Order: sequence, then C-alpha cells, then structure tokens
Amino acid sequence: MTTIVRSPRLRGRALATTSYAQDMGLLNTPAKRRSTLVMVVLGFLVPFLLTDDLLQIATLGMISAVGAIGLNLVTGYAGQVSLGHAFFIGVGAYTGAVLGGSETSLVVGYDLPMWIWLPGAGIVAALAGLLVGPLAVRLRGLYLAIVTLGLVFLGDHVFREARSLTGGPGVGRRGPDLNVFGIDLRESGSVLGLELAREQRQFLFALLFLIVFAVLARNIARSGVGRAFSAVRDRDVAAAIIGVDLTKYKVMAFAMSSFFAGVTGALYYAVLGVFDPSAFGLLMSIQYLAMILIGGVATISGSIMGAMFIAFLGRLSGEIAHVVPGITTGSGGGGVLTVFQLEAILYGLLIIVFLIFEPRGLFGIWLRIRNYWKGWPFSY
Amino acid sequence: RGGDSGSSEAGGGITDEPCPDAVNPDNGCIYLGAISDLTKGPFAPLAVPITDAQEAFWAQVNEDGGVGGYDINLTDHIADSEYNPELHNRKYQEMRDDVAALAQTLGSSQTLAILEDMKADDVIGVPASWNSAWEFEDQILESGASYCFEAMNGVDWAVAERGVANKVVAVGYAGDYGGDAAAGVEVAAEANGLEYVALETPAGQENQTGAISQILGEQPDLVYISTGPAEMATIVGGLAQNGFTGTVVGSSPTWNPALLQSAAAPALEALYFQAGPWGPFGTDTPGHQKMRDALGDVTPNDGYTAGWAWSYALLATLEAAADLDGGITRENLVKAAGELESVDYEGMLPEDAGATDGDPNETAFRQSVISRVDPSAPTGVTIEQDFTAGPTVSDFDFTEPCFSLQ
Amino acid sequence: MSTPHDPVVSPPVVSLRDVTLRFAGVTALRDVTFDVHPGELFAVIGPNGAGKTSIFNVLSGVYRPQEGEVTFAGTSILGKRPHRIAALGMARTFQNIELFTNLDVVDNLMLGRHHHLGYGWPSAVAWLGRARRQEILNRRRVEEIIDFLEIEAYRHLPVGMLPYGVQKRIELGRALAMEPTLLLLDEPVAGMNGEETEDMARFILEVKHELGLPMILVEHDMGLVMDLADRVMAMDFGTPLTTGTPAEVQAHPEVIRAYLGAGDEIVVGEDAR
Amino acid sequence: MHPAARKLHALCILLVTRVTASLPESFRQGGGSDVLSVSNLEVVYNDVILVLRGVSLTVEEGTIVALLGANGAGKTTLLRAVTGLLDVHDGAITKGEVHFEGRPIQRWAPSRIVGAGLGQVLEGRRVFGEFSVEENLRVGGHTRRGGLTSAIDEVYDLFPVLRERRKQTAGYLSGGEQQMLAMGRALIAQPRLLLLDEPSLGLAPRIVAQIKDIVVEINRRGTTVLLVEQNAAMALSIAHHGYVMEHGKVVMDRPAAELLADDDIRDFYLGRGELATSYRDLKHYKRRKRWLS
Amino acid sequence: MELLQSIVNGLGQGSVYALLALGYVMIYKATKVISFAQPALMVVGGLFTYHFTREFGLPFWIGMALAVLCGAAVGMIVERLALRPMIGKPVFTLAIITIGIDIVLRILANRYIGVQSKIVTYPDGTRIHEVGGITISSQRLGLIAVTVVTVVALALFFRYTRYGLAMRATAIDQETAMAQGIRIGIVFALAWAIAGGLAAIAGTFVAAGTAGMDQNTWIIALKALPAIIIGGLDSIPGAVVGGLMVGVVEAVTATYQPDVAGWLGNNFSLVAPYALMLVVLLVRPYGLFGTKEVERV
Ligand SMILES: Nc1ncnc2c1ncn2[C@@H]1O[C@H](COP(=O)(O)OP(=O)(O)OP(=O)(O)O)[C@@H](O)[C@H]1O
Ligand SMILES: Nc1ncnc2c1ncn2[C@@H]1O[C@H](COP(=O)(O)OP(=O)(O)OP(=O)(O)O)[C@@H](O)[C@H]1O
Ligand SMILES: CC(C)C[C@H](N)C(=O)O
Ligand SMILES: [Mg+2]
Ligand SMILES: [Mg+2]
Repeated sequence: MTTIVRSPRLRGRALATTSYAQDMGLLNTPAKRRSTLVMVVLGFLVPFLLTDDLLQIATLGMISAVGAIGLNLVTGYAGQVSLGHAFFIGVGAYTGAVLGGSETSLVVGYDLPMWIWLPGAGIVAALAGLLVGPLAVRLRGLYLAIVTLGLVFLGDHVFREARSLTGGPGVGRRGPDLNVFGIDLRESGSVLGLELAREQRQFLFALLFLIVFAVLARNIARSGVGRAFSAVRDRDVAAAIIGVDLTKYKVMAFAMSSFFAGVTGALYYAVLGVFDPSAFGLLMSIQYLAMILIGGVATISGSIMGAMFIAFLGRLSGEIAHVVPGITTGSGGGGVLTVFQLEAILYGLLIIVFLIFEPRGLFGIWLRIRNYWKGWPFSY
Repeated sequence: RGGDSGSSEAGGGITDEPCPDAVNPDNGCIYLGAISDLTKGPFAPLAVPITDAQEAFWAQVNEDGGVGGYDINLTDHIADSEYNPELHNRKYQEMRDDVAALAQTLGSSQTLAILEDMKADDVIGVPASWNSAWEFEDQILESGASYCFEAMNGVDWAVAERGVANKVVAVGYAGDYGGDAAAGVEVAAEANGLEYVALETPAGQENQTGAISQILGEQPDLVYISTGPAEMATIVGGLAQNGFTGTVVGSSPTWNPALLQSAAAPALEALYFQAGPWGPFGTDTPGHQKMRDALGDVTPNDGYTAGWAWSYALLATLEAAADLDGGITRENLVKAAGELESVDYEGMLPEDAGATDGDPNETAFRQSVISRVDPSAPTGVTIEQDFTAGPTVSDFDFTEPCFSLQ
Repeated sequence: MSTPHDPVVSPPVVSLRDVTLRFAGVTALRDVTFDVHPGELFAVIGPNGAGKTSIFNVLSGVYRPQEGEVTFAGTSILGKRPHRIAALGMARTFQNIELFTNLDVVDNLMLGRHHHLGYGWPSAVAWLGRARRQEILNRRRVEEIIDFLEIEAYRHLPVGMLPYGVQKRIELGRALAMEPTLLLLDEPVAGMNGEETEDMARFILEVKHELGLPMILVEHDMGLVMDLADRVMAMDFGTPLTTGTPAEVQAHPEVIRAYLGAGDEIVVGEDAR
Repeated sequence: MHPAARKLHALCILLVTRVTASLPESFRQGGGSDVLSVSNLEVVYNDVILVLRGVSLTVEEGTIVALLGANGAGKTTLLRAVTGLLDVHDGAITKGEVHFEGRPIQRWAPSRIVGAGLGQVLEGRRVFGEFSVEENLRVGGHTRRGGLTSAIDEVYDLFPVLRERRKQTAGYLSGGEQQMLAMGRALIAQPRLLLLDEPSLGLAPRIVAQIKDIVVEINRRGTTVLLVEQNAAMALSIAHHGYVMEHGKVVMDRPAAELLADDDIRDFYLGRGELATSYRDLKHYKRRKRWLS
Repeated sequence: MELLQSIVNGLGQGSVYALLALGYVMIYKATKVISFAQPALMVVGGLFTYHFTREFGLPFWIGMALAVLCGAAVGMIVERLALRPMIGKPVFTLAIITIGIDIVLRILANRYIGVQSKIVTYPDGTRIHEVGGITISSQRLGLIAVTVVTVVALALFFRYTRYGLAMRATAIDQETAMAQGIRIGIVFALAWAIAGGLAAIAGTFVAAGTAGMDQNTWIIALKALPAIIIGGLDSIPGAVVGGLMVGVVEAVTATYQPDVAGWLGNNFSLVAPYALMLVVLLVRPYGLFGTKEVERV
C-alpha cells in the first residue's frame, strides 16, 4: 500500500513493529507464558504421581487430543463438520500397523522404525483427506456431515474385508512396535539412569507428541491459513470475493485434519496393542465431535481439555457409579440398575448436563475463570 | 504412584485378610476378576447371565468352605468391556494388580488384547468363548468342545441322523467365532464327502436378506449357522418362508428361548438343532442341579449354564495350586493350569474334559451335545444326542488352531 | 480534486458491454453498458431491485451473465472465479455487511491482505522466518488502515458485536487492505446518521484523492451521490436510463419519476438519509 | 467517547456494585394512556457488557414516537428488551420495568408479547430466505386466526413489487425489496403497537417517502408506532414525540418539532442540513458533540 | 422373478426406514438438528407395544396406538428436559446432546429387555401371502399399509395447520420466528412428539419381526440416515422415497452383488445405501427433494 504510506494521515507507526510481532507471538502475554510453563512442568511430573491405569488413560487421552485438534482444524476453524474422523484415524492406524507392525500368519507387517510409520500414517491419511475435499466443496452443513459419516461405513466395510491388512472383524491385529531411539516403550526399565515403568515412558512420549502437534496446529491457526479457514467458515461467499480460494482451503483443511487423525490412529493403537475394525465406527467419530464441543470449538487448548474429559469420563462415571448407594455391584440381578448400567447412563448424562451447563465448553469455563481476575470480559 | 505393575509378586490379588463380608472370616481372600460385556455390547444378553452364574458359583464355593484356606471374591472386580478390545484392555489395566486370575474374559480379540499382559503378570483366565485357539494357550482355561469341534460333530450328526448327503453351507459372522466354526464344518464336509460353501453374514436381523437368498441359491441340505440368535432366527425364518426343507444346525450361541415367541418359531421347531458344549439349562446332572438351586428363580438361559460350567476348571486349578509348595500364588496358578489331569465338572462335562497336561492333540475335549427345539424345556431345547465325538473330530489331527487368531 | 479522465487518452479500468443477467423469473440486468475510467468515481443509482447490486455481483464473479462482455484490468473476467478476480485487484464492500463476525478487526483486515501474504502452508505450519516476517509486514499495513479509519479502539474485538456503523467502516478497511485497483461500494452510508455519513464521505474522498483509486458507488443517499460522483448512471428494471454528470441525471425526468419521486431533489436527498 | 472506554466504564459500573444514578429524565410514568412505558431499564449482554443504563421512555396511545441515536447507542437493544428477544443475544434485563398497556411484560415470552398485539420490524430485514415472499407474509400472520388473504392483498397494494415477486424466494430479493417484505410482514398481524427498527434502511428515496406515508397511514388507523431511525429528518417529520439516546441513556426527550429545531440535533443527526456546504469541503475531523460526560 | 421378490422384500424393510427417516426429518425441519436419539426412541416405542400386548394382553393394534402416544410423550419429555434449555445454541451441540439421550434411554431399555429379546406377536404374523410367486408376510403387508396411512396423515397435518410453516420458519431463524409470535417451545415439542410417535410405529413392527427387539436392534435406525440425505433432509416425501430406495437397494445388492460384483467383498449390501447416497449427492447436493440453502450478497 505504498501509495497510502505517502499520505501524511496514513503514515504507519514505526515503533509498532516489535509490538505486532509480540502481538502475534504464540504466548503473547507474560501471564500466558507463565501458565503454560507451569502446565508443562506439571505435565512432566504427572507420571510420578498417578497410578499406572490412570497414567494409561491420560496417555491415550493425550494421543486422542491430537486427533481432536485435527478435527477442530476442519470443523472448528474451517467449519466443515466431519463425522468421518474415525475413518481417517482408522486409515492412520492401519498404515501405522502395516508399516511398523510385524508379519503374522494372518496379516502383513514391515517392522519399519517409528520415524517412518508415524509420519507415514499421517501422510496416507492426509491423502485420504484430499479425496474428501472435493465433496466438501459441493456440500454444506449436515449433508457434508452425513456424507463423511458414509465414509465411516464404507471404510468399515473396507477394513473388514482387507483382512491381510486388518486381520478382519473379531480378530484384529497388533499395532506397530513402539521404539523411540532404541528405547522400547512397551518395556519397563531405566532411561538415562531414570527408572521408568512402561506406562511412564509411554506417558512422557505422548506428552511430547501432544506438545509438538499442538504447536503445529497453533501455527496453522494464527497464520494466513488459519484465517482463511475461519473466513470460509464464517461466510464463504465473502471469503471468495476477497480472494480466498474456497476449494483450495476446504481441501487443505481436510488434508491437515486427516494428517493429525492419521498420526493419532497409528500411535494410539501402538500403545494399546490389539485392535479390530469395529473400533472405527460412528461412535468414535461422535466421540471426537464430543471432545471438541465439550472442550471448545476452534480452540487448541479446548481440544486438549475435551479429549482429556472424554478419556477420563468412563473412569469418572465408573467411580461415581460405585459410590451410589443401593446399586448392586453384581453384573445382573437385583437393584433397579446394575452398576454398569448406571455407569453407562452417567456417561450419557454427564455429556448432556455439561453441554447444557456450559455450551461454550471447558474452554468457556476456563475463559470465565481467567476473565474473572483478568477483568477484561470482551475476549471471547 | 501406585503399586508397580508388570511385576508378578505373589501378593497381587491374594491376601491373608478375610474378604469383605466374608463367609469364612478366618479364611484369606483371593480376588478374581471378570471382564465381560454387560451393557451395550452385542453379547450382553449372553454375557450377563454368564457373569451372574459365575458370581453364584464362587459364592457357592465359599459356602462350601472356600479353597485352600481362602475365600473367593469375584464381585469387587467385575468390569464391562462392551465387547470392545480397547475397553477390555483398559479394564484389565485397572485390575491387573488386584486380581489373582480372571474368572472370565469374554470375546476372542478382547482376550487377545490382554493376553500379553496376562503372561507378563502371570495371570490365568477363563475365556467366555469357545475358540479352538485357546487350547494352545496355557494361561487360558477353556472348557468344553470348541466352536470348531462343535461344528464337526454337528455335521457328522446331521449326516448320520438327518440323511444329509450333498451340500452344506456354513453361514456365520466373520472372525473368531464364525471362522472357527466354519473351519470345523469344512473339515467335516470333506470327511463326509459333502460339497462345502462358506458365507459370511453381518450382525443385525435386518442384514440377513443376502445370506438367505445366497443359501437358497446354493440349495444345500444342511445349513450350519454361527451367528447370534436374532440372525439365526431371521435366516431360518426366511429359509422356511421360501420352502427350505433341509436341516439347520447352529453353534451354541445361536439359541435364545425367546425365539419361541417369534414368527419364526414354527420354522425353528421344524428345522433347527443346536450343537452345544454341554447339556442345556434343564439337563439332569448334579452340576446343573446345583446351578439351578444356586440361581433360584431366574429366566432360564444357557448363558447361566456356560458361566457355571466354565468355572469348574478354575476351581480345579486353584485346588491344584493350593497343593503345590508355596500354596496359591500367581506363579503356582500358571503352573497348575498347565498340568491338570482332570476336572470335576459334577457331571456337566466328563472328568477328562478338563485335562491340560500334554499337547492339545491328546487333551483337547472333542465331544458335543446335540439338542432339538422343545417348547416344554426350560430353555426351549432338550438333548437329542448326548456327549458324542463324531468320526470326523475323532480322527482330526489337532496341531494348530482351526482358525488362527494371530 | 480529480475530474473524469478523457476516455480516449486512458483506457477504462473496467467496462461492461451489453451485459444481460436473467434469473428464474426475473431479468436483473438488460444490456447494461458502461466504462469506468482511471481515478473516476462512478455512481449507480436506481430504484430497489433495479440491478445495482447485481452489477457488482457480475463484476466480482458471483453471477455469470447470460450475455455480454466484462473486461477488467485489460482481461475478460467472465467465468473467472471470484478469488481470481479479487487477485486482479477488484475490492468491494457489501450492501448487508459481510464481515467474518467471529474474527476480530485485525484478522478481518489481515484477510483483506490474503493475496499479499508471501508464504504458503508449509512455512505457515512451521512458522519459520518467512511466515513470521510476512505476517509482521502485512500487519503493519493493516495498522496503517486502522489508523486511517480511526478504529484503533476496536482492534481486538470480534466484529460481530460492534455497532453497525463501525462494521461498515471495517468493511471499507478490509477492501482497502486488498490494495485494489478498483473499489466497489454498495450503499456505504445506509443506516448511518448525518455525522457518520460525513465521516464515511470523508474516507471515500480521502481514498479518491490520496490513492486516485477508481470507484463504483451504489447509494440511495442522493446528497452523497450528487456530491461525490464524477459521473452517475441511473437505471431501472435492469436497464440504464441515462448516464451523465450528477446534475444532468438528477434533472432527468425519467429518473425523477422512477426513482427520486416528485418534489425538490435536495429535500428528497435529505429524506433519503 | 470510544466504545472501549464506554465498555471500561460499563465494567467499572459492574464492579462498583452497579451504583448507576439513573437520571429521572422521564416525566410521564406509566399513565393510563401510555401503550408502552419503559422505566429505568438496565440491560447487560453476556453478563458483563452494560448497554442500557437506566433508560426510561413512554409511548402514548395513538402517537408516533421517534427514537434517535448514534450507532451503538442502544436503540435496538431497547427494542429487544421490550419484545423479549434479549436472551437470544445473551442479553438480560438487570433492572427496571417494561409495561405494555399497563401490564408488566419484561418476563413474558416473545410469542406472548406479540400475541398481546405488539408487532415489530427487526433490524436488518431478517426475511425467511428459503421462503417465498407469500410464505413470509403468511408467517407474519401466525398469531392471527382465520384467513390472511385479504391482509396479504393489502400489503401487495402497498408494495406492488412484492405482488410481482410473490412466488420468488425471498432470500434472492434485492436489499430494498427485502426491507419492504419485512415491513409488510409486520403489518399482516395488525398490531396495536408497532416497533420499527430502521425501516428506511437501504430504500430508494421514493420508497422512503412511501414508507413515511404508510407509517402515517397505519398510525391514522389507530396503530401506535415507535420508530427507530437513522434518517432523523424523515422520522421527526412525522413523529409527535422524539427521544435521543447516547450510549445507553436517554439524553433528550422532547416533542418532535422542538427536536427538529434543535441545533445540536440538526448538526449531528441531520448532517450538514441546508446550511452546511458540500461533503467535499469536510476536511477537518468534526468532534462529536456530547450531552453528558 | 427373483428380482421382483427382492424388490418386494426391500419395500417391506424400506417402509421401516421410511418411518424412521420421517422422524429424523420432523426434528430437522423444526430445529436443523439431526437427532441421534431416534434409535432409542424406536426401541422404547417397540417395547411399549410389547408391554401393552404381552403384560396387559391388549390386542396388537390397540397396543400400538397406545405405544405411539407413549412414544410421543417420551419424545416431548426428552425435548423439554434436554433440548429446550438449548434453544438458540449451535446445532451440533444439540446433536451431541441427543447422543447422550440415546445412551441413557437405550440403557434403560436394555434393562427392560434383559437377556431375552422382546418379541411382539403380530396377528397371524406367520401367515405368508403368495401373489404370482411373490411371497410376503402379513406383518410386512400391515407395515406397508401403516406407513401409507402415516404419511398421508402427516401430509394433511402440514397442509391444514399453520404449524408446518411455523416449524420451517423456526428452523430458518429462531429469533425472527419468535418475533412473528411463533411459540418455538411448542414447535419443538410438537416435532419431537411426532418423531417419537413415528419411531414407536417403526419400533413396533421391528419388534414384531422374526427376531423381535433385542439389545442390538437399535442399529436399524441408523439405516435411515442415508435415506434422509438421499431424499433431502427437510422433505417428507423425500424421507419416504429415500427410505424405500435404501430398502430396495439393500435387498437387490444383497441378492445380486455376490455373483455380479463379488470383488466388492462380503455383505457390500450393508454399505450400498451409502454408495447410493454419494452418487445422489454428486448430482443433487441437497438430495432429491431437499430445499437449497439460499444465500446472496
Ligand atoms: N440470485 C438471484 N436469484 C433470483 N433473483 C435475483 C437474484 N439476485 C437478484 N435477483 C433479482 O434481481 C433484481 C435486482 O436485484 P439487485 O440486488 O441487483 O437490486 P438492487 O438494485 O441492488 O436493489 P437495492 O437497491 O434494493 O439493493 C431484484 O429484483 C432481485 O429480485
Ligand atoms: N449480542 C451482543 N453482545 C454484546 N454486545 C452487544 C450485542 N449486541 C449489541 N451489543 C452492543 O450494545 C451496544 C448497543 O447496540 P445496539 O445495536 O442496541 O445499538 P443501536 O443503537 O441499535 O445501533 P445501530 O444504530 O447501529 O443499530 C453496542 O455497543 C453493541 O456493541
Ligand atoms: C459366548 C460368546 C460371547 C463368545 C463369542 N461368540 C466370541 O467368541 O467372542
Ligand atoms: Mg442492492
Ligand atoms: Mg440498531
């Protein structure tokens, strides 16, 4: 806008530069910087505080958080509601398992190292995402949502039939091996002189994994790409008229989100071990949607909180169910409900109650808390 | 952080403290776990009675004074896996330090999902499924003939008693259960010189149109089904509606008494027979009797029968481990599980059915029971032919699982 | 202050030839023909439904006319997708504000600079030097516009909750951020009171003088149109009635009948606000 | 005053336990002849943004009342408060009362309020895009029992262009056509009190004049009108009484004629007026005149 | 012949999908939400009929009628408790809430079902009618008849009450709808009531099928999803046509795909509806009868 600069009225404020850079920074306020630091430090302390079963839930939670972030990219930021996330996670899971897993009488596997199978899973999933993009260009809202749901069913069919890759229904296969620089995360033992049990190793690795992808996603979100996504979401006609290529960015959104889904799938089942095609159904897609809605749409930290919430929800409802009086701990028989039915019901109820109580999600709650002391209520 | 996992120190699940509200307060307590399908999963209708029966069984054991100075507690560690390998695994992680053994782990891929950890922890388990692969796993304590053998016997019986001579179609779920059964059917078909066709059909009564029309297209005189009850009934109903007059034999999980109220009832009475690992709920043996007494008035269901019968093997193992030096520890349980010569099933199964000492080809139990529909019977079926090992299964060289899971 | 350039010396920035646009039942545009010359402020007036906005939509590639020819920046833009046309340097504001309501002011303006961001998704993901530098560079431009439009105060507020008048300004800002070679303004002062109208007029004049940016202005505020426009085209039922200086057009009987309504223009002009 | 500053102000008020001394500038409280009376109304958005700060206003039976105010003054918010549409926008009445024909309605559901005879034209047209023109009008008559054909025809007589487009999808109408449709839709229900939020927005001069006549006409037929307008000249020229709002307060409350004569009003709301010169001569930035602060 | 038979079978099954699809469409029409609670409503409805016919020994048709009322009631209660508070909130939040509802209702239903599937006996349901080699059970015939009646009834309702328009208006723009005096609370309740009733009819006939209503039967309701997309999310005729198409396509692929296109794998018929859905959408982005989203600048 050189011409404008010539105008006296429009001369830019020289000193401002640094402040813009700062303004755009990842952690643009000292408050943010401090809280993030605290979070991370705490994160690394957790494995020495929690019991193994909780640790594993947290580990899986952090891994699925990456998947949730991916879904948030396409659905939260770009506004393309996808019920097909399970499909992309599945593609990633099987790519990872085939590349990094071992051959058996039933399934193929190439025992490749993690630095190949993890990115590989992401890339293959992203390619699958590229294929969906064009649909997104034609379809809107729920039509797109159900079509992506169609993907899940078609995918499920393929997963069931491609037995040499997936092991087939009711049988399944193992995920890839978990070796990072020769350290086997499936074994316990000492790392750098530190005695670490399997769960602790996996937790720490998952934490790193999450941090890396969270930062990548944040970069996307604050860059021109992320802005273009939001523009497409808020008003696609206007976006096109000011120069945003709708096709390009819708496709890009799906590809990126699928990449995140892919790596999630691969790592998740590497930690979990055995999995079978039934895993990648409507339910999984819905769970991820729930994660971002409960966490907070179009926020990275929200995705993480949501994923953690869902991860621990089962355990939480279990704990509550067990303390409710007058409920048989037995499997069938007496009582109005068995503890397991109560547990399942609580799972549903918690979701309902939560969303009614705070439609803006955990992120909304977090904002309220922050705004309270921050005293600046206009920042949502 | 909590007790180190992966460690197999004998403590896990075995204490000298009495059980919570113990029957025999001066006994120690052995905690057993059960991971089953208790709410949303596809096998819940079967798994709930299975689990109930097992609770009743171990309660009964305590009534009778416990095992080797211990009472048994199952109720504290029952978990719902919704027939989902992932949840199955999680639930195991939650209980792995606290249980000495698994009184039930339901489903094949589900059990596979924890098998490695079980080995690492020296935990043995009773499977709630009749997969032939379990015969080859020392820490899995199966009972009764596998889906595979069950199928061989079913076919042999049909050939002998129903004049089946031309063609058999095996239709069932894909995977562990259907696959294992189909493998058995194939062997038997070959042995009996029958033409053999395998079909896979998905769960869901609304999804059986394909199976039905394909079967009709094949025009077999025997159909061997390995699905759930709903699918079986739909298929048989559909076949009858289109004038099918041959024989239908189903694996044990294909029957549910409620089907007698369905539109398919007449067809079932005319065509359907059930191959099973043991006599149905109403059978007259001490074991069955004990079970019925223990359960009181419940809607009869052969899930109960299965849960009860499966438990004897674990009881026997506990007793055997108690006699080893060191008494009942995880290690001794694993050891004992591998060297059982016989199990007292109180007549539900022959004693030698429980043998695990030696390689599967000798020890695997090969007899099944064939039942026919009988509205007057408690679970709608009564024994047509008692424990028999057909010619096929008797000659079968059992060196590897009929249907590999790995 | 600029005057209409002489067609012969400088080629038109944009020119429509016999453009006809039909919808199911309606003919929105019929044989519309006009040129806009460098530095010129060309106004289009006409009754509601005359086809003014449709012209804009044809220009920015939202509608494709059945007949006619449209050239901009020397090339035919018929059938070009909107974002291509934007890349050619056409910017626009909308009759009903079309801002990205969930984004704050800065982001809305930064989106205006979408085409000037010199980096692709890879460096965006990595946020390596290039992306970072580019962001800062463009951000400085945006801040200049924010200063110019006197909307500093709202910088980091989501535009959705800002007052209507301010939103109109931001839309102008977003258009300017594109550094366009042609600016289309669809009813920029609708729903504004006297003072706000003056502010907007001021900005438009400023842009015209400082940047010599050619503009097409659609507005029902006769006072504004008659004041700012170099030439005015009046249309009705999709067909141009007459084109000429504001004075000529305002006096044109057809225009008075179809559009202004009987009575003294100035007063009507007042009423139109 | 900068909105940011305004918001800070709002915040202070919020934190300092809301001690807003609301100026008692309204004289004719809840008299029997008042169709609408708003007293000392306070409205907050999102629990924090204080937008109306003790507004009082009354609309007398059978009159046309004009409500003027800059963008963001709170006019639309006031209308939302009257018609119960605040919570759709996360807004809430934190203080004060709204009486319609003597009955307090600030807790009523919008449907009930409309049913009671209070119609409105929402800001920004808000036609049902996927509906045809005719369907839009039919919805407008939702609260009316019996046939709508005659009422719809009357609307078509007022806006012939709508009759031409009766079957067309409303969302594709031009901005002005949509504005006419919104107006027509509100008339169908034949309300006793009609709230108009910027009905002249984006209309051609001739139509504006026409709208003006329509408002006068329906008022003559007995409908009371509260008219929010940026086009102050038009509004005041037909109104009996006028209010002026500035960031959430009523700052002027006079007969329309007086307002029309007031210099500040002329200067600020009527823009340059006749006295002022061409826009082209506006170079210096005119500071907006303040009544309070 | 074989083809004809499979088409007839498909139409039978399709009628169930059509009824379910109508439920989805009702709720979508009023709220722009896809209700994932339909499966549960179907199961519950079926169980009501079971209870009335079995426990109270009422005749089938009366039992079903009562079940429809109860189903409607359940729908309204659900709406009041879980969705009314969410008016004006993003549709996907509501969609997730309906999932929560589905879980809760279904677990309760499972509790009632227990180990034995609940089978409603249809008056002479076993009878098979044969017309020129085509066989169909009287239960299927009844189903088809009921579907026709229901559709006509719905059509009349929308034709002769102002609520048809009010529902769509509410879906398009709640605030403006309120401003027209529409009581959107009533609109929502109505939509859910109708959806619940429709689900009950579908559930009844599912429970009267060969295997009755067990803990897994709910999955049938998901088959209606491709149906509503094919027909167009907000179109009643669309729902019917879509439902029937899904049924027929399923049946026909089931019969022929194994021989004709074996390479598609076992049981391709399960996903055939989704394949069809993709094809339809590529030609018509808003389904066969769906209304196009209007936007202009
Ligand atoms: N997408 C469309 N589909 C159908 N008709 C349309 C469409 N867009 C515009 N129209 C019709 O074309 C005519 C011109 O519309 P346009 O928006 O250009 O009018 P306008 O001159 O901008 O009017 P206003 O001053 O009210 O904005 C109108 O009658 C409108 O109904
Ligand atoms: N939903 C909302 N959330 C937060 N603030 C809001 C909301 N709606 C309006 N506001 C704020 O309330 C103030 C008054 O808004 P309102 O729309 O009532 O003003 P107005 O007088 O109608 O302005 P205009 O003339 O532009 O219509 C503005 O500062 C606006 O930013
Ligand atoms: C008894 C059944 C629950 C076992 C099941 N069919 C399986 O093999 O997984
Ligand atoms: Mg226009
Ligand atoms: Mg307003």
